[in-house]
Amino acid sequence: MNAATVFGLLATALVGVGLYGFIVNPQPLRKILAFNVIGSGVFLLFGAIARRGAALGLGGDPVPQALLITGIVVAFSATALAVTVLLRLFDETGSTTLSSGVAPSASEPDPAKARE
Amino acid sequence: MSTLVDLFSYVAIGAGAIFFLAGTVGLLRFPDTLTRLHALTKADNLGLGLVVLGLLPHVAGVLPALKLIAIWLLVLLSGADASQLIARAARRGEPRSRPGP
Amino acid sequence: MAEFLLGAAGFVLAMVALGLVRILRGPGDADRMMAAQLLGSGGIAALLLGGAAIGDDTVVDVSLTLALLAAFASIAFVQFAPPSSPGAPDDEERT
Amino acid sequence: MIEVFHLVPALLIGALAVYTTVARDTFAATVGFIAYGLMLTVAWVQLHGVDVALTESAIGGGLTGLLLVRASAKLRATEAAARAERPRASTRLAAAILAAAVSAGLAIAVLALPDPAPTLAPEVLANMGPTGVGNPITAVLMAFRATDTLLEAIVLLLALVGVWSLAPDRVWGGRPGPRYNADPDGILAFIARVLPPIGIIVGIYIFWVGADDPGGKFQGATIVAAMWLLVLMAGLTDAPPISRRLLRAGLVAGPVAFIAIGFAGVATAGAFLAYPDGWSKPLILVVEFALMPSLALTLGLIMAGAPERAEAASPREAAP
Repeated sequence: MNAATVFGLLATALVGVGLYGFIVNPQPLRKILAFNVIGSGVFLLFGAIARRGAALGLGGDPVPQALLITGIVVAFSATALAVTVLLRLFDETGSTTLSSGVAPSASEPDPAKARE
Repeated sequence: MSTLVDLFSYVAIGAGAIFFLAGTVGLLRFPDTLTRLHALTKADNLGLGLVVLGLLPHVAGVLPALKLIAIWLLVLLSGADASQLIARAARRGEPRSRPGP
Repeated sequence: MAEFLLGAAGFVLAMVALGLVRILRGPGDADRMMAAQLLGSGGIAALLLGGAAIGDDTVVDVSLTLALLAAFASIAFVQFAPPSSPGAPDDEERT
Repeated sequence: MIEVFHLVPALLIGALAVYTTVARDTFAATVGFIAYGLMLTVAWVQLHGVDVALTESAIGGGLTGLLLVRASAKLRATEAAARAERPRASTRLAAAILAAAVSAGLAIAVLALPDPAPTLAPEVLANMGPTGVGNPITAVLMAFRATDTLLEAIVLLLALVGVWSLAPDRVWGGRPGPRYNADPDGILAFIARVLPPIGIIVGIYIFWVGADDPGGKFQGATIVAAMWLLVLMAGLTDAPPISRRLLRAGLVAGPVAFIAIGFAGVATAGAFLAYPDGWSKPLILVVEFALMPSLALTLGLIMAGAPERAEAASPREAAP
């Protein structure tokens, strides 16, 4: 079992765990977390494949590694946008529920919004 | 000479590892948040310092050595600050959302 | 030497893992917040040891970044904690 | 011994992923995820992706943790309502079966990967000479696949536009996020004064060594952005109003320079983003120098969030 196989198999487990969390967790922030777990599983799988491509003194294939850097930054920006949308939903409705037909929860809207 | 240097590294890194062990024992055994925080920030920062000390003879050049020392100082700085901040938050009770002014 | 360094890295990580089990159980948020701090020092030590073992100097830069940002999650945590008690010298809309 | 060093982080990452998924409390899950991100950094080093590890440590250690802790603290009031929406056991079982099937399929694919593995490393090394950079990953990012990097910078800008567009109409053009307060003589203000000078130097250093060693503009820009956010959180300065022209010019300066050099390549080297012979290194440097401040500004403003205060509402004019 070399590192590429260990982390490749770990990556497949992470995708599964993240997928499960994405489906069963009702809280949208938890869904964002779960989506990031799936994403990091995909990245790790990619990283394992890059590691297998080690050649000529390089520790890994530089092309997938470069794409990984791009991927991590883009995943971050998508996460930040999703979190901002979620916070805005909470500010507007006082709730984060995604199900239709459920009245907004009893919790107060964020008092920060009351100021002008 | 190099055996002596290696021996120094073994001793320093080994001692560092023992401090990490002590920190974990503290985390597992201490009864409340503040004492656990104490165990964590004191023992682990010392452990890291010893690890850095043990690695110093093995780096090539001045810049990597300075970086190693800078890492330890940064961890000391942020560890001390973060533990103070966490301890205050713990004493104030459970944090809630804090709206801006 | 490399074997010893890798062993020490594995040992430190195992200690970190044990500690994580305890603090992630809580009960308070402050306990859990320590996880980031624990991984700060422990993870940096493991990275330095592992990097030295495989002879890759550039790993030091990764540790440097981690060390610099080690306090970030904790700072975010306290900044969103409730304001300190009225007697505390908190900000008074200074101008 | 090598196996132990690989297996311990792998098990820890798996356990933290499970904890993040099943923890009852959202804040606990968030902290679990931050720890998970820090452990991933170790995994990247073990996979010999030091450049990737740097990216993960800068983004995962700094920005993501801040973003998620802030959100979960704010959303604490919705915990009970969310718990009531937990799906039935049958749904959970179906989800578990689906997830296990996906994992198993991927695992079979991993074990069946071709041997010897395909690699582009020889091609990259063979063609790296003319680019003048010593880090193969920088060569890929800035020369062979420069279009990806350009689009990445644009995606970041689009994310910022998306964040800004969430502002209510009445505060459009105003300052992002709340005005933070902290004891000006307190620990937070102290660390916000001590750390940023060091952090900016480290950020520029990481940016600078990126030509030949692991590092580069994204990692450096992330560190610089994190330092700005620290100063912001300690209340030492205020976020600038987003309608400021200079700010917007700074945001687009990097991508515009990149695109201009790309079109210049059409005229001088026959293709978009192609560099004429002998000009690769200077042009790559120009693009990197132009992109780094724009990226730092974009990342910082994405983190600062949507405008929440009209510009006029803040009586004092803090320097941005």
